[in-house]
Amino acid sequence: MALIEIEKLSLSIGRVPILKSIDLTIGAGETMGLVGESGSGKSMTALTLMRLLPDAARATGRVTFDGIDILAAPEAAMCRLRGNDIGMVFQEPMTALNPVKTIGEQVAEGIRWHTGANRADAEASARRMLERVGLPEAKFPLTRYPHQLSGGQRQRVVIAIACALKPKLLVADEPTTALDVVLQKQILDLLRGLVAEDRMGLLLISHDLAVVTDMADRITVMRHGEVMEEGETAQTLSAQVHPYTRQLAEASMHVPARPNRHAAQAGGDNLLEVDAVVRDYPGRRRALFAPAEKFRAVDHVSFSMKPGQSVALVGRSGCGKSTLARMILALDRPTGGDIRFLGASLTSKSEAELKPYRRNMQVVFQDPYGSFNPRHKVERLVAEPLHLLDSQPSPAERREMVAEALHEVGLRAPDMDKYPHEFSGGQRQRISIARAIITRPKLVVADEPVSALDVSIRAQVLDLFAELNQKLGVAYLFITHDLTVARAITDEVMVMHDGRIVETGRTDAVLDDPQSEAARDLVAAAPDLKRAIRRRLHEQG
Amino acid sequence: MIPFLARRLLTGLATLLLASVVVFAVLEILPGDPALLMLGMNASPEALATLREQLGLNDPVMVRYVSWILGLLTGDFGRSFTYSSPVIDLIAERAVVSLPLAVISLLLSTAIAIPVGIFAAARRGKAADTLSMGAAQVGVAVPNFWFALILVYIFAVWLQLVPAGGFPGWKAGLWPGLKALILPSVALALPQAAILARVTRSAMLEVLGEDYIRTARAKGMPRRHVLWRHALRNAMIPVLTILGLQFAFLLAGTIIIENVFYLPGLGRLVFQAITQRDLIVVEGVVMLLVASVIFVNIVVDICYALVDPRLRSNA
Amino acid sequence: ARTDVVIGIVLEPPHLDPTAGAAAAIKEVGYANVFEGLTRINSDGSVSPALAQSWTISDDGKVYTFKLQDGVKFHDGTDFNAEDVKFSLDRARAEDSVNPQKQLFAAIDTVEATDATTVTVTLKNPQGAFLYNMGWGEAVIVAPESADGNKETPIGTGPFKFDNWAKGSSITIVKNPDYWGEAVALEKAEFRIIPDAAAAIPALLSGDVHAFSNMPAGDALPQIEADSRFKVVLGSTEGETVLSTNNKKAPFDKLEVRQAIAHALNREEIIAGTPPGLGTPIGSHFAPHHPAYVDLTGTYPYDPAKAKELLAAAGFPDGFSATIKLPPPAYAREGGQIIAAQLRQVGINLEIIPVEWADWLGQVFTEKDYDLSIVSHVEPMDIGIYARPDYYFQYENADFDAIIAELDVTADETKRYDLYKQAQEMLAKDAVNGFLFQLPKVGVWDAKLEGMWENWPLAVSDLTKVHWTE
Amino acid sequence: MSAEPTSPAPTDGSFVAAALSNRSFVAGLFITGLIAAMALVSFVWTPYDVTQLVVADRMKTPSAQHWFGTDHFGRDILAMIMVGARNSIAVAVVAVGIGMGIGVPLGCWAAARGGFVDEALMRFNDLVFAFPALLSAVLITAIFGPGAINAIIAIGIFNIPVFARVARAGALSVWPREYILAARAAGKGKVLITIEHILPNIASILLVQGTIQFALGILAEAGLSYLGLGTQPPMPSWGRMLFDAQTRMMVAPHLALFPGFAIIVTVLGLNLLGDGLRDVLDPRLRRER
Ligand SMILES: Nc1ncnc2c1ncn2[C@@H]1O[C@H](COP(=O)(O)OP(=O)(O)OP(=O)(O)O)[C@@H](O)[C@H]1O
Ligand SMILES: Nc1ncnc2c1ncn2[C@@H]1O[C@H](COP(=O)(O)OP(=O)(O)OP(=O)(O)O)[C@@H](O)[C@H]1O
Ligand SMILES: [Mg+2]
Ligand SMILES: [Mg+2]
Repeated sequence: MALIEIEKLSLSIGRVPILKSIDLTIGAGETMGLVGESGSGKSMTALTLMRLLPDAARATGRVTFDGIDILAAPEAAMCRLRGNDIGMVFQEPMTALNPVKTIGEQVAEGIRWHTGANRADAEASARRMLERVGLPEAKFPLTRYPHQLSGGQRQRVVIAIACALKPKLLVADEPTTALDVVLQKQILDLLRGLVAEDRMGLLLISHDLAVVTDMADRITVMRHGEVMEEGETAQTLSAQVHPYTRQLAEASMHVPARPNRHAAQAGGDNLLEVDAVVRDYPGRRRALFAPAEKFRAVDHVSFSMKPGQSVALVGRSGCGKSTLARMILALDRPTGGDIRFLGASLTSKSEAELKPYRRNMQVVFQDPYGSFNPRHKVERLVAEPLHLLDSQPSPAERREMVAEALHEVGLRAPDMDKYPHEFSGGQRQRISIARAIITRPKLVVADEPVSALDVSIRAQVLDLFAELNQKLGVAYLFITHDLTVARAITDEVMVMHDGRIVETGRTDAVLDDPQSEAARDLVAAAPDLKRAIRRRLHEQG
Repeated sequence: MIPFLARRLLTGLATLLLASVVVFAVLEILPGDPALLMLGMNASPEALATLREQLGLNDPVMVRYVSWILGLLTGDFGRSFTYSSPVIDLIAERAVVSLPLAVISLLLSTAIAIPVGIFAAARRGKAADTLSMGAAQVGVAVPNFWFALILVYIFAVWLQLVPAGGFPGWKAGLWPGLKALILPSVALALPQAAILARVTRSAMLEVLGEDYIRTARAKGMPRRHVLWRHALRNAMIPVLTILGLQFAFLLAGTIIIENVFYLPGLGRLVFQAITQRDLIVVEGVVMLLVASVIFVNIVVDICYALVDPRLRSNA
Repeated sequence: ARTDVVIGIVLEPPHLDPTAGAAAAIKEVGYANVFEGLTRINSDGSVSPALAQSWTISDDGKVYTFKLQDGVKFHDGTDFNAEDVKFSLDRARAEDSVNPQKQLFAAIDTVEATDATTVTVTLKNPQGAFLYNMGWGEAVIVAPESADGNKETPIGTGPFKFDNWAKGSSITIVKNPDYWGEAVALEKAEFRIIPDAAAAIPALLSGDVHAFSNMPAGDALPQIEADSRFKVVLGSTEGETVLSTNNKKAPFDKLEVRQAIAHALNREEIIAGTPPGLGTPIGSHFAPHHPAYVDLTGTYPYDPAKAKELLAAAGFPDGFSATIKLPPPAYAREGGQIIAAQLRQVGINLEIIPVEWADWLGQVFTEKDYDLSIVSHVEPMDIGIYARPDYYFQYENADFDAIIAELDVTADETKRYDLYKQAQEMLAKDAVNGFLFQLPKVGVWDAKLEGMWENWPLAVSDLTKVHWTE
Repeated sequence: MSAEPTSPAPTDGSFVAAALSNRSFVAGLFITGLIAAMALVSFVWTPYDVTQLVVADRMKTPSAQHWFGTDHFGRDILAMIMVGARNSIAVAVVAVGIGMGIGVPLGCWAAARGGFVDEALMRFNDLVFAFPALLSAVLITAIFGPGAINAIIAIGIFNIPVFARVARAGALSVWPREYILAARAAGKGKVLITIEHILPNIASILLVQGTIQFALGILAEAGLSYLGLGTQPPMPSWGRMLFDAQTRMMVAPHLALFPGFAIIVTVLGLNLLGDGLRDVLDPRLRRER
């Protein structure tokens, strides 16, 4: 008998239908992957299992867990279920823990509540559980507070809480999206281990097909609150019977067409030269009058870029990628070293002197929403860098130029009179690119430009980048933690680790055969859909 | 924590020093001659001159400032012009009225506001929430002196349950003293409670929307438990901020209420000293109040750190 | 019957030594209760013996020989004798004295303690009011041992001893068991300080306070009067309330302008609109209860048309603008608004400037930087201030000065009255100030309380005769 | 007290719709509008002349001639409430204006410059906050004399650090936004960025704070007038009316009740308006409803 059985589950919030007749079953010891684009209702399905839905939500249908009708059970019964028989891990490790309670308290709390154990016993079990998730007593005593842990460590605590009482079912809602690939791999391995040891059922929610394929025995594909397809993972993904499944899978593996990819490298002078750049941040002060300790975010980084070249900067979270990007953009001054752009040093120039250089280098950021002033219309947003031109265009000319830029990124001229919130995520990122190219720059720095996007939209945006690189000859510095992206559109890759560049080379060369340890870790941890499917099929024989 | 406290104390002292300059400078430009006020309309010029000399009003500004500051450092606040007793004694006499008044009001408003705020947050959107927040909304709008007047007429004049004002002194016993403080504290506390209840509610609502509340619920903790064990402590930060501000207000902001109830408190003392140009008293009391505001802020900061471990290590 | 009483007082004394401070509140608490003088002034204004049981005056009116009470002790147990009297009077008139009424002693030439119970005072010239003067609060007798501490712990010879002063709150005095004279009925009296008019009413109504010698009852008075629990006794005070006018400042230096103002003032309305609406109209600077009083309210009757004519004659057909500085008491702040409204009717636009006492004393009284103001002059028999050079009215009239000078050396009653009369008329004619009304004394106390003063020749709360009827 | 800027801009029609469906906002707007209208009307018309004293008619209870009765000088209380509204509003508006006009640039400057300027501003704030506000207002009026102008200055001074703090906190949370980086990459200087990006994004929290300070200003003016330090006669003000009424509570309670209610209703209206605005402008809270 299945551990959990969802039949014809429909859900609406207010008058908006969110889920439409969902069916889903998970057996003991089985891992079910739930995939689908953003907003497809994955989280709502998970919350229904816990009955932690928003107040206004109304669910119909049947959800049975271990013979208990979840939708009809009284609250007290649900309280007994939650944390005891069903555990849940959420996406955001930074905020999922109560900042004012020690991790010991938080893990032990559920144990005491459900088993009635005394404090000492509960703490002992908490201790064991934390050890199992890789937080040994010696380094992580129970008295630690969440803020004293890193993101990955916090996520381990959350998993310890969820698994403390060996639940029959573990629901993990995007448990690794906030973590970098190396951490993601560790956490996924941990989950896999727990499932295997305790024969838990696992509902793993992710928008990353590769991750799910790696983990799940069966997969459910959702879209717009409906189940599109359901079946054995490898088969479903390799057969791609349902058109939407195919669309997802293709988008996940998408590589933009780039006919003359190495043409640029032939060019002569360097566009950008970074020479032994260092950036220190003031650290924490240890004593009242002691000088603040320095934290070196970027440590003697040197490299150069040719016009039209597309370079990836990859590395784990916090290794200093964004800091380096900001210095290249002259938004932040290096502590030491020199940055030359178009032959001139940027490091000592005033804002006014920088103007002609700024015109030639623009930026695209990760968050397609946060990079716009929400109070401005698209015209004004896209036209912002025109401020850098020596002669200001007339309003008519401005509209002309904005229309042109919008056209180039595949948007229409009338869109310029809308506000950013009237666009989808992918469209917003296009606007952001339009803004970056309106002054016809020679270099565009893109800091994680696609990591916030759904796979299908990401594919489109990557295509756009590739196309612009071809058409306009713009050089890209592409910052990403996603090796698939690096592989897809860059010629060269630099691997950064703890503020240093540890490896540089042709993209495929480095990614296929990493030399440094940091690079090897990265590559090993990076989820890869093709490889995962291959492995799954292989395992099944 | 310790370095943080030391830094806090240092900036507090610097603020205090700056405040002393401001206070002294302000009182320098305050028009009016204290000696004339003391001796009245018929005073002879010689008597006036003698008195001015006695009060030290003829010394240069800097000399007076320095000697005043040096006095303060040794605990000598000087001698009141009008009362001719040491300022420190006057302050001590008044503080035993003002301080209990402030503390009682604060306790009262906290005791009312925090449960109401939590209750309203827990029942967001329900009738109880709407009703209590509606009342709070009106409470915030009521001027406390007006409310005090109404209270006096109802409870002192009409029902004769409590005195209409005045303070018998603690020597008269604990109960008579407390009885005299009942109406003033209620008048002070209710509008404050209204503000505090609103802050508590919105802080609770904010916290209840946090991820870790969901984590706690996912652990199987019932709502009530989550409310008290997980949400409340996190919601305390904004509540503490307001409490600190309110306590600071209560220490000196009671001038009006002390007038309505003719309580011999610090607010009245300084108000009266200002009108009588008893500069040394004004200086002393203002410095004391400024110091206590700074002190309360430091205490609030310590409370923050007690409540929130994040502030303990990296402040 | 009860033996304790709570008396409401409006102002808190700055200290309790009547010989060292002008504040009326010092005397309100201490006079006749804690401190006594050689003579005392009674509620009807008459002078009677106090520490001096009798006296003789030499024929030339210059030598006063006082026979003192026997067996009197100060509250600290020290004996009272002639030396104390000599000490007190010498101290008050000394060079460095800060006695606020130093002029009371100006006439004294020498003081001698003839024996333990006899004091001889020699004057420089005869002074008609000397015995009266010796009854003032500033002329009380203090002991050399305790004189310096009187500000905090007053030590006198009176029927009550100082007990406690909770600053800002109340002053308590208790019965002096060793009193030399007739024992008082009260065991304990508390003066409770209630500075706010608004607070006084509920304090009385709620029974917190039993009596006010002069209650700031305002418009609530009828209500209190109607309440059988209380007795309201209206009496007179020495407070002439005047619209002080800067006689040297244009345009008030013109007689016509001052006359116009006098015609424009409607005393009835001013009194009615100044709570409790019970003032006695006056036409000059003199207390109506005094035998020498002349009713001069008709000198310039209310007549706005006449006022306008006079203004036109003075060269202000369209009126003019001026300021009026109002000190804090209600009679000034509220009366001032009515006066401003009345003067506006005749074309004089007044800008109202409220000032604190400190500013009033500084700007108006000392620097004479004002046009008009409203103040009650509460010193008894103070018509002489108009003759003072440089007084803030800035009135100059040699004839008037001559009358006052003559008064000073005249002891004969009828002659004195005649001079007073002339002086009053002169001030009224010259319309030196706008003469408004005599402040009433609004005595309010528990109906079962007896012995409170009905009138206020001195602003004091003499409790020696006060007792409960049940 | 979160000073987060509100991101998604309800700048279009949806703002009006959202606002009009918010009960607090509508009620607040209605009340505030009513009071403001009353104040405006008082410039051209009042039932009686408030400078005209009719002593014979003093302290009449409400009647057909005098809807709210008359005061101790026989003035019509309704007329005084109308004119008083004008004064209360004027004092509060100018005081808030002073606070905003000085505080917001200061706060923005500190946030943009950081370092020493920021530190200096924070210390200045500490200093002002360390002085009990009412006490300092009393001192200020003691120096410059009581009156509406000085009340404005006294209240205004204490608004400066409030707005400086709110503006600074808001600006600090906007500065690290990516669109600010984008604007800097577009070569815009701090001043331009502050004007174009920071201010519009903190405008709503400033607006909300503005209504709160406005309400507090009205209470403060009433308090000062009640101590006799605010608006001076013959100009009526609500606090002044309460001051005059307190000795007459027994005889004519309506003297205290009407101005008291006027204050309560106005402050209530402003607070409702502020609450409503916050709900409408802050989508995070809106979501919670
Ligand atoms: N509290 C809520 N009130 C109203 N609508 C909501 C609420 N939470 C989610 N929704 C809506 O429900 C739908 C499904 O949301 P859900 O969070 O389940 O998506 P998801 O598949 O988890 O997406 P993502 O990958 O972005 O997490 C979305 O359209 C979302 O806008
Ligand atoms: N303003 C700052 N002050 C102090 N430390 C900082 C600051 N900005 C960044 N850092 C630290 O510098 C290091 C590098 O940060 P950076 O943002 O460059 O990392 P990143 O490689 O872009 O990471 P991610 O992939 O998470 O964006 C991090 O450890 C970060 O905590
Ligand atoms: Mg989700
Ligand atoms: Mg980064």
